[in-house]
Amino acid sequence: MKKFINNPERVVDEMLEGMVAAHPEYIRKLEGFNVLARKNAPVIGKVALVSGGGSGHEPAHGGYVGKGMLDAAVCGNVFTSPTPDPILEAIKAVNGGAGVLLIVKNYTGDVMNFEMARDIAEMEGINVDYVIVNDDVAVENSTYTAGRRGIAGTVFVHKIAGAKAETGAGIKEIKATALKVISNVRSMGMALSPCIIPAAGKPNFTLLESEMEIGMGIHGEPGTHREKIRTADELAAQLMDKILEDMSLHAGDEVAVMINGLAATPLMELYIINRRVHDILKQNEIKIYKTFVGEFMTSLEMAGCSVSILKLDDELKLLLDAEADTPAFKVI
Amino acid sequence: MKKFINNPERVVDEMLEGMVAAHPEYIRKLEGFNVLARKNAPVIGKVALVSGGGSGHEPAHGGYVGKGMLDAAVCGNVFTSPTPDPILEAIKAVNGGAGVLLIVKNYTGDVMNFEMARDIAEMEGINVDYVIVNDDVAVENSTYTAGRRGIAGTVFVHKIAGAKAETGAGIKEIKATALKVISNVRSMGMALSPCIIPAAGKPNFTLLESEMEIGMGIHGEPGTHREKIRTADELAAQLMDKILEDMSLHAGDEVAVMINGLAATPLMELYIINRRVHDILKQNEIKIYKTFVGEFMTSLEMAGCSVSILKLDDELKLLLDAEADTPAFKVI
Amino acid sequence: MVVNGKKLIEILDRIADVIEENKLMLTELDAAIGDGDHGINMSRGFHAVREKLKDDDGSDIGIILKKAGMALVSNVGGAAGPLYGTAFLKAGAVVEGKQTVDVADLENMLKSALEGIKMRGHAEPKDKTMVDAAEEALNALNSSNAAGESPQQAIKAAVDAAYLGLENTKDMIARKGRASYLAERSIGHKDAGAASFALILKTIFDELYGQESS
Amino acid sequence: MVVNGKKLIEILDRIADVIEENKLMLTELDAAIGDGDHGINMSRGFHAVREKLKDDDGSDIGIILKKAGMALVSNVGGAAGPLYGTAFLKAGAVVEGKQTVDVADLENMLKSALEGIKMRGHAEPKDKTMVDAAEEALNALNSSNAAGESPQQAIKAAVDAAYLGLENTKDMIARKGRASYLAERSIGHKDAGAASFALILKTIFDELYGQESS
Ligand SMILES: Nc1ncnc2c1ncn2[C@@H]1O[C@H](COP(=O)(O)OP(=O)(O)O)[C@@H](O)[C@H]1O
Ligand SMILES: Nc1ncnc2c1ncn2[C@@H]1O[C@H](COP(=O)(O)OP(=O)(O)O)[C@@H](O)[C@H]1O
Ligand SMILES: [Mg+2]
Ligand SMILES: [Mg+2]
Ligand SMILES: [Mg+2]
Ligand SMILES: [Mg+2]
Repeated sequence: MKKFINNPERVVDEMLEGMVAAHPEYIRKLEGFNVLARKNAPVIGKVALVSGGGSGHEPAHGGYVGKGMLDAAVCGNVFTSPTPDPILEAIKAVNGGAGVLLIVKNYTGDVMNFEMARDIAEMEGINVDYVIVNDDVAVENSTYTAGRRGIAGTVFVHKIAGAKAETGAGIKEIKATALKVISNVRSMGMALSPCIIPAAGKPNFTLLESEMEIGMGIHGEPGTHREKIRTADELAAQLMDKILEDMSLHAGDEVAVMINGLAATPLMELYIINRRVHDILKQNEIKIYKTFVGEFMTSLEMAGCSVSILKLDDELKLLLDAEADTPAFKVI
Repeated sequence: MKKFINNPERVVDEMLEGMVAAHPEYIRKLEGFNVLARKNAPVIGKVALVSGGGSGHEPAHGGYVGKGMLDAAVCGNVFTSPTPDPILEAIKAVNGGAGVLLIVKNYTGDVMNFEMARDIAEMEGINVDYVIVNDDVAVENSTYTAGRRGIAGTVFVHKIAGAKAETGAGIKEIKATALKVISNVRSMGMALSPCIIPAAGKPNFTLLESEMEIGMGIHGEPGTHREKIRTADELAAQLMDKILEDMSLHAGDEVAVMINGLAATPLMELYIINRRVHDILKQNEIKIYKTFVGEFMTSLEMAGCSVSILKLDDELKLLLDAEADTPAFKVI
Repeated sequence: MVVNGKKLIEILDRIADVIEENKLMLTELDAAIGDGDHGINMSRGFHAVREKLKDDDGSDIGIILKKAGMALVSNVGGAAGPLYGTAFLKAGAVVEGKQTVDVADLENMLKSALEGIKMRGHAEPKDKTMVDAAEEALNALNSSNAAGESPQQAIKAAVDAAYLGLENTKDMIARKGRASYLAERSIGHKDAGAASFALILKTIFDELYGQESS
Repeated sequence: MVVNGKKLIEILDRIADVIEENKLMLTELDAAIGDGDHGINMSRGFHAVREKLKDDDGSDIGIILKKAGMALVSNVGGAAGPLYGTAFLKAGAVVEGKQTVDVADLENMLKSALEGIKMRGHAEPKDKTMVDAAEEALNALNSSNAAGESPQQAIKAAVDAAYLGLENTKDMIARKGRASYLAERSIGHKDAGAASFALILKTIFDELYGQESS
């Protein structure tokens, strides 16, 4: 296992120390908990947004704490949902009296732990609500399963709900906006290589030099199936097919695009993917309002990418364009 | 070779198409040349900054084109300096009448090609000057060699000279500021894995699971020597030793820190490195004014990192804090 | 079979060791169709349980199990944390105030624990989760107790049934938890949570009756 | 030996093929102590030369070499582009207006090319660059011409000397170009630019006198 680490058991703690050291103008760490909170939290009168989940997805979620996005990020162990305790602590630390909205990615563990924390917080008299992001079209949605996963599309929820909260909107309105983003965003990913959980010390699966894993999540879990590797254009088309199949997009609709690198994939390759994604959208007469290319929701050192498409309306465009100032996501 | 590409010979062209598609609000491509120019270039009356070099270092340099940084980036083939033709074209496209300053990383090829372009541009009556960045302390500096390489510290030159140009300063002043940055910045890098030039199809060297390459450049070229891998803390100390040995830093001095990922290394690990770098600086009673952690000057899909330390004075602090709005580097 | 608080703490202590010894196995099961952290999570959790019970005087079985449940909720994380945590909390609730428990109590505790797991995770038998081990174990314990077999026989039956439940998960398509993302591809792999469940039950038996007789 | 413009264009054409055939070898030499693109760069450059000379009428050797030099400058990039480009431009400058060149011209051209390379790259012999092949070749050509040997003998001597120069780079410490970053570690590897230089010279000989006689 070749990593810049000291102790596999302490990677999250040490990472958070390094993050706080790097960005003291944005974030602080709650004493005794792996929670990054906005430096100036609680913002009195503003609804606070809390997200988080397992670590290993950096810059998600700590990198999105700041003006116009999150008020706190709860950082679990690598790929493991945080327990209710730090979530509760985060809720208490950022509640400015107007309530707290939790943004949770749809994984059994995340949902259960955030729900438990919400239950306790409500018993303590804090107004807490939550939304569950499930943008990953790789996984069949069904009430008989755990449902779709939340992946990179979550960052759009952070950005847009965060901008909404900044306008002084109430928790109900912000939740409605967040739910609108969730119902309008679809993502799909794939990987060229696995990743190594530091405490495990070896990869969860292996791929041949000629293979790729389609429908890859962001936890090193296998995807929906394996295929022979193909060209960037074919791959982009494959991901887009699955996304467009699941979205009701019509000629003239406007979208935001996110090409997300899982970590090891160079920006060069993400731009090559983006090129084809744009072509496909243009062929479908979809207007591209804004594009984000980079690493937004990673999976340790995995090579791979995901594409997210968010259908926009006037409200979402306005909120997407609103100023955001966080360590990892800035809109001027 | 597992990459999201279509044709190894066309990666740079396709990447640039993808970049322009992603960031039309910032950049445009010069017809027939692999040059990305500021959308609104030439900015009349402002000294224009042009940088560039081989591709494969994304977001450098195209990602730094925009307000407060570069006016154009010239994109050579992967790890190969661009020829004088596109450099000349870039100079002509962004010259707003106040002259053009070239920011060149110290590689034989880059220096020769930028010099040739400058010579031709001057013959055509454009006021062109240049600075050469050589921040890499891994390589012994000597007048009998090609000298030190330019690596991630170059991004500080882009940021600060870019901010200076934005103030309306003349080319001489901007050059003086750029030279001050160059004389105050030192970097050192290392790698855990090699990278694959698309057209070559295989790595330039191999490393055992237990080995790392110290003093790694950003072109897949071997470093100064090979060692057994160590902990993140030991590595950070090793890089910092070499950097501090070469800088005259005293207690109370202020610095900016850049922890740069070469591409495959996750942000988590960069923050773990940052943690130790901060500790070392604090032990030396050096004040840390600002820290940048991320991928600024990459090397295709290489796993590794570099640390850059920039000694600041009041002018440099002011310019570092000035607004920058580019696809890959934003200061609000 | 009568277990007092001190013995229960010893058993929980031993579970921490057994989970630690089987950390790799559990993690590998999870790696095949999940994210490969189950052993790591469980080991962290049961070490916290041990820590939490270090100074417990053993006077109240209910309190011991509640403390264990809280320690699991607060330290395991992921899916297993709330599930095992709830299971221990619920098991504790039905023996509140008791200084000792017998095999009838054990049946109640297991029943309540399983209800807690189902309530929290909404999983049913055949969803390829820890429920498949727990359900089989409870049924076997129930039948054996009803048939008037000895506590040793009853608990042995529960352990064997849990392992059968675990084996059965191999042929199932996962419908809950991370493995559900794999759909058909989850077939052929045993469920990690069912494995940890069977292991915990087996450790209880081994602590009560010795490993030889198992 | 008398070469006219048409023959020169044929030679340059053949160089493009030979570089293409040896692309991997040149790239591997560069990979060992540089960045592994020399073969790729040179191949791109000489294909551009071929393209540029496609419609040339062959009337002026100087113009042909200038065109080739410009094509190299504009298409090779890296260090080799300005260096080989300047070499061809300088070689062309000394035969401006000539319809044919002989072995004396060749000596002048090589001398001027080498001066151009040194002027542009500031390298000296023993810096482990293409200069080491060029310098040996020029000296050999010069001696052989001075001794009144035949053009074939003289050019053969130059080719052999270039390869000797190439061999010699193996034991040198690089002091210019990327390989210089490796310092002592560059010992034991031949220089890629010296290899392409020797290869180009050998191709000229082979085109003039046939491969058998070489
Ligand atoms: N909804 C559920 N109901 C019951 N058990 C579940 C459910 N979801 C997951 N599990 C169990 O949890 C185990 C996985 O636990 P663990 O790996 O620790 O958490 P995570 O899946 O969050 O990484 C699975 O093997 C399964 O037995
Ligand atoms: N300063 C110099 N003078 C002469 N030749 C040089 C110099 N620097 C590099 N070279 C030659 O250029 C070759 C490398 O060319 P190439 O790989 O195409 O460019 P780059 O080094 O920019 O990747 C070296 O093998 C060496 O022969
Ligand atoms: Mg997990
Ligand atoms: Mg090169
Ligand atoms: Mg798991
Ligand atoms: Mg090279």
